[in-house]
Amino acid sequence: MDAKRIYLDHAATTPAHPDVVKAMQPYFSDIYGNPSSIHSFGQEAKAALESAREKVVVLINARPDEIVFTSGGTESDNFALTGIVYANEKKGDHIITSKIEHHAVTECADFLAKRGFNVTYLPVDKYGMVDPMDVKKAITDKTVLVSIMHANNEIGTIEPLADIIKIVKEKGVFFHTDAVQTFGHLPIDVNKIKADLLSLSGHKFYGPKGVGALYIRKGTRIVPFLRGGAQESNRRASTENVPGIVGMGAACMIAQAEMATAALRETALRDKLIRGIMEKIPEVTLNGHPTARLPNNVNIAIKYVEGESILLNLDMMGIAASSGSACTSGSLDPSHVLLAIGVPHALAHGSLRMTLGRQTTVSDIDRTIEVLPPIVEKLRAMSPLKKGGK
Amino acid sequence: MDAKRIYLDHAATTPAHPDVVKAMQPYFSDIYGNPSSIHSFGQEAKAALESAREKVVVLINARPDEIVFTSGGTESDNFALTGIVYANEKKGDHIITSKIEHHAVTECADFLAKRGFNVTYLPVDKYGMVDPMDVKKAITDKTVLVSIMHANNEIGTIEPLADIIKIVKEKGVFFHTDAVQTFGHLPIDVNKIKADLLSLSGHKFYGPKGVGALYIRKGTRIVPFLRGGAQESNRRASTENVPGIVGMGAACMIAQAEMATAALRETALRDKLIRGIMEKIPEVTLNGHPTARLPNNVNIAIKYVEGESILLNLDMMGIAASSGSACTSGSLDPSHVLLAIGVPHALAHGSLRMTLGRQTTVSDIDRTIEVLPPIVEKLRAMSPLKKGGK
Amino acid sequence: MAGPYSEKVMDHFMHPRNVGELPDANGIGQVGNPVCGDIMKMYIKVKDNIITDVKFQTFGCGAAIATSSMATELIKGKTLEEALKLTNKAVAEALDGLPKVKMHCSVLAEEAVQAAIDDYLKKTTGKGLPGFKPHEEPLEEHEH
Amino acid sequence: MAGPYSEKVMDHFMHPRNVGELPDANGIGQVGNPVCGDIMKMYIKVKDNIITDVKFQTFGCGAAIATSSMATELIKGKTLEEALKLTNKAVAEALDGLPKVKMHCSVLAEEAVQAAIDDYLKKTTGKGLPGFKPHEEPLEEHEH
Ligand SMILES: Cc1ncc(COP(=O)(O)O)c(C=O)c1O
Ligand SMILES: Cc1ncc(COP(=O)(O)O)c(C=O)c1O
Repeated sequence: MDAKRIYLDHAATTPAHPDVVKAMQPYFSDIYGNPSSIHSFGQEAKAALESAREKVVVLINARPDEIVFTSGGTESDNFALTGIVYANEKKGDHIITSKIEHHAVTECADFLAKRGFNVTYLPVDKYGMVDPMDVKKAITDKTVLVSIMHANNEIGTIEPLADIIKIVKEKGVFFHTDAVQTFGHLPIDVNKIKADLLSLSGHKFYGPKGVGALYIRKGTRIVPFLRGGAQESNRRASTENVPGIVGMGAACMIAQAEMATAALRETALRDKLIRGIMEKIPEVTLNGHPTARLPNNVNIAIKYVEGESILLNLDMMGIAASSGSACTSGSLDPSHVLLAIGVPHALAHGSLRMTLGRQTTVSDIDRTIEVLPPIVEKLRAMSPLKKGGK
Repeated sequence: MDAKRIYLDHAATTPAHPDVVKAMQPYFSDIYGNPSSIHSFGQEAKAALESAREKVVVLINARPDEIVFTSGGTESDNFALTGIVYANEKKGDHIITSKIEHHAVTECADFLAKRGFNVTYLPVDKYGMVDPMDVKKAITDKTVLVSIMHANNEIGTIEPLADIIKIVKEKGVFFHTDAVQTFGHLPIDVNKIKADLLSLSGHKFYGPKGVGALYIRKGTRIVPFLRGGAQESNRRASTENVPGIVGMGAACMIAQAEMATAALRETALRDKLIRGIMEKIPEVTLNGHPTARLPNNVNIAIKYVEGESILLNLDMMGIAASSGSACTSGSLDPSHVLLAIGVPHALAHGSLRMTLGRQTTVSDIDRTIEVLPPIVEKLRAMSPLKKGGK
Repeated sequence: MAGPYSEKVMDHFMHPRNVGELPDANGIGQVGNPVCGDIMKMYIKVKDNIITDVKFQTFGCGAAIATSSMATELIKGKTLEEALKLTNKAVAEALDGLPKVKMHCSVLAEEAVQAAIDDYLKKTTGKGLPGFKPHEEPLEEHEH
Repeated sequence: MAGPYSEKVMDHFMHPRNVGELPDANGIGQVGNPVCGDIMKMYIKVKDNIITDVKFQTFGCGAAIATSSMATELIKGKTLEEALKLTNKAVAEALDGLPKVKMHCSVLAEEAVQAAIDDYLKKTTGKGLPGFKPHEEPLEEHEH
């Protein structure tokens, strides 16, 4: 309807890169074999699978046999948690994670807690940072896994992973990180930081939806999450999503080439947007860390107004944003992440996330800075919370 | 290399129909929103999702809110079993299934058995049929779920579901069926047969790989398998694979239109292939039921020779077949299904599955009947098992 | 846009009727709280048992704003008895329906009307609306 | 075809050397069983401590047939001592490698050679190969 719509919700999902879509095409109807099949149709598909695996490892300095393909970030997270916990039941029953993890981690941890395991949810500071010393204090001789995300999907805060893992590995405990928001966006070296498990999801870095992977350090015993056939070296059953996996492989190649430049470009746009909003709208605050922050993440608390009503107004103007994690829309609770960093309820409800991407332009940012203030003004005028609101 | 390759492994996977691939295209880079997002990008994607859901239900006479999209048949099976069992722990701890289920059911049942649940594996007769009376006898007041597949993926036997379910529902127990090999191929009416849960997988009926669904009868309490966001009405977390789901929806439409004719056509080709082999090759027997059989399934035991060596020879001649379930290749054990119907080990190792499809022609069948006998003869000549083998 | 809301909801959300404060209101009610994310404040001017004017202020989602707006339209010019008969279902229906997860907003709108009438009755008769108790009490009070 | 097997394996599988029975064999060994899905029968003709002729019959997968074939080539014309030095690794290497799950086939081939020599020694000296015991005993015996 409008001239050009502006998509500022790249943390929710990204469009697949045209080269990704192109790479997938042959694998739907031409090279369609089941990679487990011994015949040529199957072996062609298997070759494509293994080639994609080699593309994934480049981004994190892993080995191909350390990658298990999954259906997305959620499965990778669920797999990591349950797989390590079930494989180490004799060793212990304690998991440590944080209060700001994605629901794919917290809901799974809650489930394990219901089934007799013990879970510690570490607090974070006002920027959303986990304190490595808190991790140290929480580890007991029953701890089998620590899971801390690489960067938060709502407020963009990047966690001090290297410091945390150093402590965790000194205690001989497994470490998992949900890198769904950073894989393909920030450099990661699993051997340098010494992570044992790492989750990633294709659609967050311009790959297809419905495909992801779990990095599992060589030698790590893990109980499969999906059970059935012998695929993925007996670690993940189900016929492989060959086109999706090939697409994700292509997305890895593109990310590897573009990551550094994109991060610089998006950081500049991000800071321009933050500055613009701060200047134009009174009584707003930035949620998350000012600098240890995803290059594309803007999250602001806007006093006196509620998030969805801002979103709907922005949407009418052709701008797509989010008021928290897209996954939890439909829920009435304010974001658990914002509450964990101490944002009061009303402000948590009034928080707006804008996440930029490869296609975001300066003029998109300019337009957003122009469009948002009158929307906020209009909503504040009808807010009973605003003193002297009119 | 050869003129035309012949694909006779449709039970392992099918090529996506060109219309399926076409239907998916807009959802990679154009309509790429996250269906959970409130903005127009998200709502467009959501509309596509719901439209696909309506296409799925047509094939089984269900309601849209009874369908949960998954990553494939394995996840649907795992979800059904664990979801019902965990939701009914207070009621009981006993599951009944059969000895010829797909590994996606048996491996999951084995896992539950390890975690304290009780599993009964019902035997089958020499055709692979479950006796409804055996189900009746096995049900105790602790039984919460009976899971019997609709048709077997290896030997093609179609189970007497209606009779089994009648007994199961009289006892007030939940019934799940793995319909991965029949959905889109045979008519199914969940309300007529009264199944509570039904698994299906896109790539088995000319849809894409990496997407499936679980039918869950309205009102059935189930614990989610993938935990995280609130997608699929809180029943399955993870960003939906929108293009895959749209593709599967398109495949449903095509299946609905073509199912009846295809089944007739494939049955004729199937019987021609069986007859041809029986006439041309001595000492072969048909595995599975002669008539209560998937329209596209041929499974024959060939004495004195081993399956993989037949497959490799067929493959060199451009014919793709399978020696059992593709999922279990890599394993050295002979098929659990063939052992369950009483096929001796050597014969189980020497079984050949050929599964036809929409593109299979009469001349494909003729060529197979021509190519197979000399291969068997050659292999028998080098077999130490063949009496007077030369 | 095939959004979560009907056209009518979007119309009332984008162009809410009767927004603002009512300086000469003789009944003011507030319901909801910041924890649930919706706060509605309803101002009514009652004369001879008739609601001659009404305004609202709402902090909340699209449905909260639209149901407030619709509720004001539905009670304006009505007697108190008629206004008290307004149900949340009627508000939702007048908006061509609401998503299931948003039905609580229509409940808030119904209660906001009742709270305003309760306040008017207390002020004028010293006794509030018999049995009136909104689902959730406001956590904080703001002057207007 | 980028199959599971090397070109050399496929060559020996499609065109196995020394297939068949050896009517004048003076050593015959059979290893494997139908449960595991591989049975190898090896016939050798020994003259003056030299394997002058060798043939095999194999029921089994591609790797089983290829390793049998390669093993016959590697021992033909060799002394018994040389033939006994044949390791499964040597067979696999001569085939440019085998998939990990198929390495057991090369073990079978090594053992088939040993079984045939064991039989020859028993027949000629009354005493078999010292310490020879294949991993798996044949479950059934077929006449030839
Ligand atoms: C940090 C994080 N973890 C996990 C997920 C789940 O990924 P997916 O939706 O691909 O399952 C997401 C996004 O939804 C995420 O942002
Ligand atoms: C009967 C049956 N159930 C389950 C599955 C698993 O389906 P998927 O590979 O899509 O996970 C298959 C096929 O592999 C099957 O044939």
